[in-house]
Amino acid sequence: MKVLYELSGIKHRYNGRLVLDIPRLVIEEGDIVGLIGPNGSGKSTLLRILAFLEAPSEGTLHFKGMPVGSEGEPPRRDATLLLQDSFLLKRSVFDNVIYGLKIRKEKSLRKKAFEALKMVGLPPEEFAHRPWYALSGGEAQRVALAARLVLRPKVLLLDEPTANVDEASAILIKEAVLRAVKEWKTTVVVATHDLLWLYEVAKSVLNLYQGRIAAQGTSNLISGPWRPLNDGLWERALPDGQGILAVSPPSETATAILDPSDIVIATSPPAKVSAQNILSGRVTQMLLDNSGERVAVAISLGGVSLRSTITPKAVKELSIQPGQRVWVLFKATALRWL
Amino acid sequence: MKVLYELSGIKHRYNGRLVLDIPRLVIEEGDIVGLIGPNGSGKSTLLRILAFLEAPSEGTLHFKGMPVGSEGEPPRRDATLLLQDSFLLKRSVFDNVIYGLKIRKEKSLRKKAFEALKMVGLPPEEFAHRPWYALSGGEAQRVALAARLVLRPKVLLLDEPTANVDEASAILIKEAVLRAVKEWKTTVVVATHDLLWLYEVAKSVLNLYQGRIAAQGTSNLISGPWRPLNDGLWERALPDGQGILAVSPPSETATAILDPSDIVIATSPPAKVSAQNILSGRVTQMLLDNSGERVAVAISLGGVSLRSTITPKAVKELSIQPGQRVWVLFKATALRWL
Amino acid sequence: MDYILEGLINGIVLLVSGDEETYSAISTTLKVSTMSIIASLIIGIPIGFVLGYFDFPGKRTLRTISDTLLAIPTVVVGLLVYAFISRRGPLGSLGLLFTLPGIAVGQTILALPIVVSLTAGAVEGLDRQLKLTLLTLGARGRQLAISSLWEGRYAVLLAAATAYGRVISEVGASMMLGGNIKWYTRTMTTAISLETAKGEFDMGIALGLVLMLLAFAVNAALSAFKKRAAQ
Amino acid sequence: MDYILEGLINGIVLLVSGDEETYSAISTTLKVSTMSIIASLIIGIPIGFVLGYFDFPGKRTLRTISDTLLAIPTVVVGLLVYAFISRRGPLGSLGLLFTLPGIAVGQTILALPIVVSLTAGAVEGLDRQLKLTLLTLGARGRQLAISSLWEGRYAVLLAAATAYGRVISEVGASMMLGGNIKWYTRTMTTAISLETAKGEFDMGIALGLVLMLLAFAVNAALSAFKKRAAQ
Amino acid sequence: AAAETPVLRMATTTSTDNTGLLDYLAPLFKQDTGIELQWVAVGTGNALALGRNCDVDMLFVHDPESEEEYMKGGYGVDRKQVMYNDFVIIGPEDDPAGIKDKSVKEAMSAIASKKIPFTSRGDKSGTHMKELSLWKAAGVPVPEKEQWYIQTGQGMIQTINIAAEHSGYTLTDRGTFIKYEDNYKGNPPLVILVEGDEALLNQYSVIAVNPERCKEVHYDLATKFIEWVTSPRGQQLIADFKLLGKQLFFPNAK
Ligand SMILES: Nc1ncnc2c1ncn2[C@@H]1O[C@H](COP(=O)(O)OP(=O)(O)OP(=O)(O)O)[C@@H](O)[C@H]1O
Ligand SMILES: Nc1ncnc2c1ncn2[C@@H]1O[C@H](COP(=O)(O)OP(=O)(O)OP(=O)(O)O)[C@@H](O)[C@H]1O
Ligand SMILES: [Mg+2]
Ligand SMILES: [Mg+2]
Repeated sequence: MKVLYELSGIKHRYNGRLVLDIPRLVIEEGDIVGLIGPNGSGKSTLLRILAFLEAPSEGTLHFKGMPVGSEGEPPRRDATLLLQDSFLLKRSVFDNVIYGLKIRKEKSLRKKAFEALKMVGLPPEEFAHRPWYALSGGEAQRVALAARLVLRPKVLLLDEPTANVDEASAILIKEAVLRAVKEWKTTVVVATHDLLWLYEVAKSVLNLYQGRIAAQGTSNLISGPWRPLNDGLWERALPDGQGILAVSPPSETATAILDPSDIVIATSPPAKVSAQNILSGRVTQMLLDNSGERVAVAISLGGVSLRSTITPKAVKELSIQPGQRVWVLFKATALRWL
Repeated sequence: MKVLYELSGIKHRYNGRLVLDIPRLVIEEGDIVGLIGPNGSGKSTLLRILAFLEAPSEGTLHFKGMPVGSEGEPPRRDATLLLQDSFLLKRSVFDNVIYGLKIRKEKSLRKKAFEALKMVGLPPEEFAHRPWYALSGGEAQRVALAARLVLRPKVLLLDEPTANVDEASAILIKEAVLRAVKEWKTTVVVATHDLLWLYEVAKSVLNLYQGRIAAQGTSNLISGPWRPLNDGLWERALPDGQGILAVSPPSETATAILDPSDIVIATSPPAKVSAQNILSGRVTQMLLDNSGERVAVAISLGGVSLRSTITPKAVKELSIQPGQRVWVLFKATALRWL
Repeated sequence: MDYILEGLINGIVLLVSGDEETYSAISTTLKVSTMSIIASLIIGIPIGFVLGYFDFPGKRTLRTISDTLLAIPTVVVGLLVYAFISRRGPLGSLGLLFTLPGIAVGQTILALPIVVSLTAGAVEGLDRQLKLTLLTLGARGRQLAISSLWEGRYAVLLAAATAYGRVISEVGASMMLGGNIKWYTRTMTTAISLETAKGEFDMGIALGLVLMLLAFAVNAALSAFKKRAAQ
Repeated sequence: MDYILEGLINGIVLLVSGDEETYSAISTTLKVSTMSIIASLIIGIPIGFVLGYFDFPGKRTLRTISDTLLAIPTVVVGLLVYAFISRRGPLGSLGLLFTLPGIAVGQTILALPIVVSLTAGAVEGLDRQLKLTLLTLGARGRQLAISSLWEGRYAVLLAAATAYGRVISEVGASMMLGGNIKWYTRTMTTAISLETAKGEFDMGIALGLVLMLLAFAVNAALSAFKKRAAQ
Repeated sequence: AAAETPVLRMATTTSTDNTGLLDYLAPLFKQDTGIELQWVAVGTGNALALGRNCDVDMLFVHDPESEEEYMKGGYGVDRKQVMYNDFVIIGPEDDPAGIKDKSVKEAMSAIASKKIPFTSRGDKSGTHMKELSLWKAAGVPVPEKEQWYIQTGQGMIQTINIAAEHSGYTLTDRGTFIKYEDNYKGNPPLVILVEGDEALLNQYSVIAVNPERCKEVHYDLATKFIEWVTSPRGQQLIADFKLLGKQLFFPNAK
């Protein structure tokens, strides 16, 4: 596949504070990249940079092999970003949707706009004429999305497209994204906290943490405070009295990453095992990922949630189910420091 | 328990369009009521009415036994609403949080504000001095929430508190809500699309549909188009070729409600049963609800998702798991028309 | 006191009777104020947009200068323009002095700071998401400016109304540059000044009333437009 | 042409040499414009807030009237106020004619529509979420007004700057109500008019320059305040 | 507390102010009488209105006709002639109407018949009223709507400037012309063409505002001023007042 974006040594600062630090990132054409990470981890900032709305403080961004920003206008019309707080222009829904087409001097606005509204599940007859303020939160969000879809963009950047949106519409948005990729060869980057939804959409997932790409895929993040134990181990106390053990954190407030595939699940308290961490918890969620090949199991350890991925076969053998008491096992060294 | 809100014959219109129609609703003190429903179903409108920000077009609203709005200022200081698009005042985070306290002429602002910021997971030292615009989407949302929590309100109305918010913060928000209820006897009404989160918080759930309370709890909504079959039955075609059968819909585009407890799950194709609807699908999610007594199983019928609730015991006996093929059974008459 | 009432009655009489002098002044006023307001909007709105939209060094100083020029007295504008367009001035050959375009030059200069400052303020007051939204939908260059101004249309209209108020009510520049020549460059305001100087206060009030009715008509039209634009 | 340059030089000379007449006019101008702007803000901002914030029947008409009054000529204001404060007028016994407070009354009336219209515009331009946010945080009555105005503080400041520009640059009302009495009620603008009437254009320009420097100082202070308020 | 300085307020026409005569007289008057003179310089019409409304204590104006009417109305008392100066007709040096050294009557009719631009103040000021009387005397109807008859409705200097821009004629008081001449460093675009005619005399008078009608006026102060300015000392001071070395006003108190 062709490389579309190439980021090298990108750093971005607000008021001197480093909020994004990506030594290298390549996004290929037709990819669907998910961006996850806690609030303030830099997802929206990265999307703004990919949309050429903000120039990174440092580093270079190549788009289609060309460096962006060094000279000339950036290729803004190739990429469109659905902003996190979906902002509508002070005009009717219809005029909002056709705005981008109109300034591109395109034809058959009505047809295209109605199609886009349908794609996001808003019956055009009912919504097209409404003024911008006569919409519910989720409706407004979907109008904003329709205004992007209607452009058939080369790159579709979505910032929390399903926040405020109902279940049925989330499915429609998923389908719209997949259709864009298939029919228009659109490349999609989507930031979201809706992991269930992302599972069904994304081909790859980047986990951002404090502006850095902490991991590919959905990893567990375990943050401090860490307190030293006598044998070189450090412990993060859990609300229920148990503790997660780790080796030499760089600081007391450091955050560690724990790959879901490093976690073993057992349905009975294991006997002698080499893993230092043997914690008891309850299964809260079980989700099938979009490949249909792995099941994500969320286990609550007295409030803190850990995610483990196992095969459907293993699920069957263990015969686990939500609500069941299980034990999770992982090595103290499996925690990698960020 | 004491009745806090009593709504009778409430109707609300925008430009003549009826968007809320609640013949009767009672909310008791200390309750945690969840509001769910598709976009535009009237959740935010209902919350605005409960917050005394908007007077209903028709009907009466009693608060603490007193009719609201007929005379005098409504008791706005008793209730506070976290708006759906969390709006911050153009001042620092700290000043945003203390605003409500300041106009109430309260004391020890700093202590209270810092506590509130901690409750929503924002380290005060890092965030208090920031200007309103130097925040990520989720951070802003949490600042807005902190500005409400700091008031220790009698009624806390939350509109999509977890949209844009990360997993860890969602847990914090849950804890903050539960703590408010416990410590300050706060009554909470929360509108959300995050059913997983709501399960863990709400004591009761209202399902809104086109402005009406369609059901208590999380029900399935099945909307048209319906097409007549020869034997008095009507069918809603599913994307995978199957069809849901129903009896005499009021219109071709009518929507039916299907109680999750009316749905039976089978792991093999059933033989002769009285239910007209026997549909095959795949389990996509299994969630434990907050009582710990029922498991919600989401089953995808070629894209359309149905939710069934069964006991953990039944889960064990059926030994179902995400990804597994199952059959759902329900009567055509189990679909109630809205 | 009495002259106010007399003036109000006279004003209506002047209008109804179709008084020639009054209608000449009305027509002069309308002509010259239309020229001035159009010129000041055409020049001022783009400058205001740039000052409000972009961040560049010196922007704050330019804003302060524009705000300062809000306080320029009409007579001073008159003096400055007079220096240029008088027969002995560098632009004397254009023959602008004591003509309506001559007055319009002065009024345009007078209205410009209002248009610039208020437009800049309107643009600055726009939601910061708007800029991103327009950019990401593909707007650029002039489209960006026009769409931004359209989003702030009420504030821009208000800028225009304020500038118009300044133009139609000013007298110093009209006097100095137009010469208040009866039948030619006598506007409503220069006529009012004259009546006042003559001690005919009731006529001053009468003409003032006529001017206010004129301004009311213009503003009612603007307000109707604004209501339409609200959708 | 030459008188512009001469005027600029003279202006600086007047300031540097501490010319008594000039400083008397500066001080009069500052005193009276301060009175007027404070009065017009105190009266106009609440009215503007009500017109911008609430919806009530007749609101649009009131806005249009305020917009219309933007166009009221200074002389007309002078005439109207004169009718009241002249010895034979109903308020004659207050002895306001030919005093600074007398001028201030006229200037306040002149500035009022600017303050009202621009404040109403500023309040109307506020995010509609703001109102809900303030209400739900418990604001009411005056708090609601003050917080709303604070949120729109740049636009309100701009309204104040525009009104100040109007006040400090007007001459008709000052002339009529103050009488341009040397050492007492002679302001910068009436002095400029007088010099111009005398044909001493260079002195007119010189005083104009001084006035602009004055206005610049005021606006630079406002701009610094605005920068501070940006946090 | 020390008694406040008594203040006499006067409404006057712009010429007495613009020429600096009052700036010159006021301190001397104060020296002699301890009364402070404040004046409001406006058009004659406006000045009379201020008198009618009791807003000033006295008037110092130069339009005999309206003055008489004013007296008839009972608005003023103690009207006294103070001084005169004269009007001149000025125009471009090449004198297209050929009026140089003609009589006023001849000059006015020549301008009218040749339709050479003539600027009129048109503001009911003393100068304007004088001009109207000159047309009348010349037997020419006031050329109200003629293209060449430009009514400026402005002050004298502005009116002269407008005449200059049109290479036309105008009537001005000598004082203003001296100032105008000086503004051009002695080389003005317009020059004096007709002067010295009896008809061009410009009589200034003082009038006290009638204390019967206006209780608040300082009639005593007004009387003092009238006495002072018509006294030999006052008259001598006026005669001594010079602008650019030229005497402007000629005392003729009776
Ligand atoms: N305009 C700004 N000025 C200063 N700091 C900012 C600004 N915008 C964002 N930040 C900070 O930059 C960091 C990254 O913000 P960003 O919006 O990219 O986070 P995010 O991953 O999108 O978070 P969320 O999940 O809450 O949307 C945060 O710490 C935020 O506080
Ligand atoms: N100001 C308004 N003017 C006209 N119609 C409005 C207005 N606000 C909301 N509506 C309409 O009222 C209905 C209810 O809106 P409401 O915001 O209550 O929905 P909601 O349940 O909160 O939806 P969401 O999940 O999208 O937030 C919708 O159909 C919406 O389009
Ligand atoms: Mg974000
Ligand atoms: Mg909502």
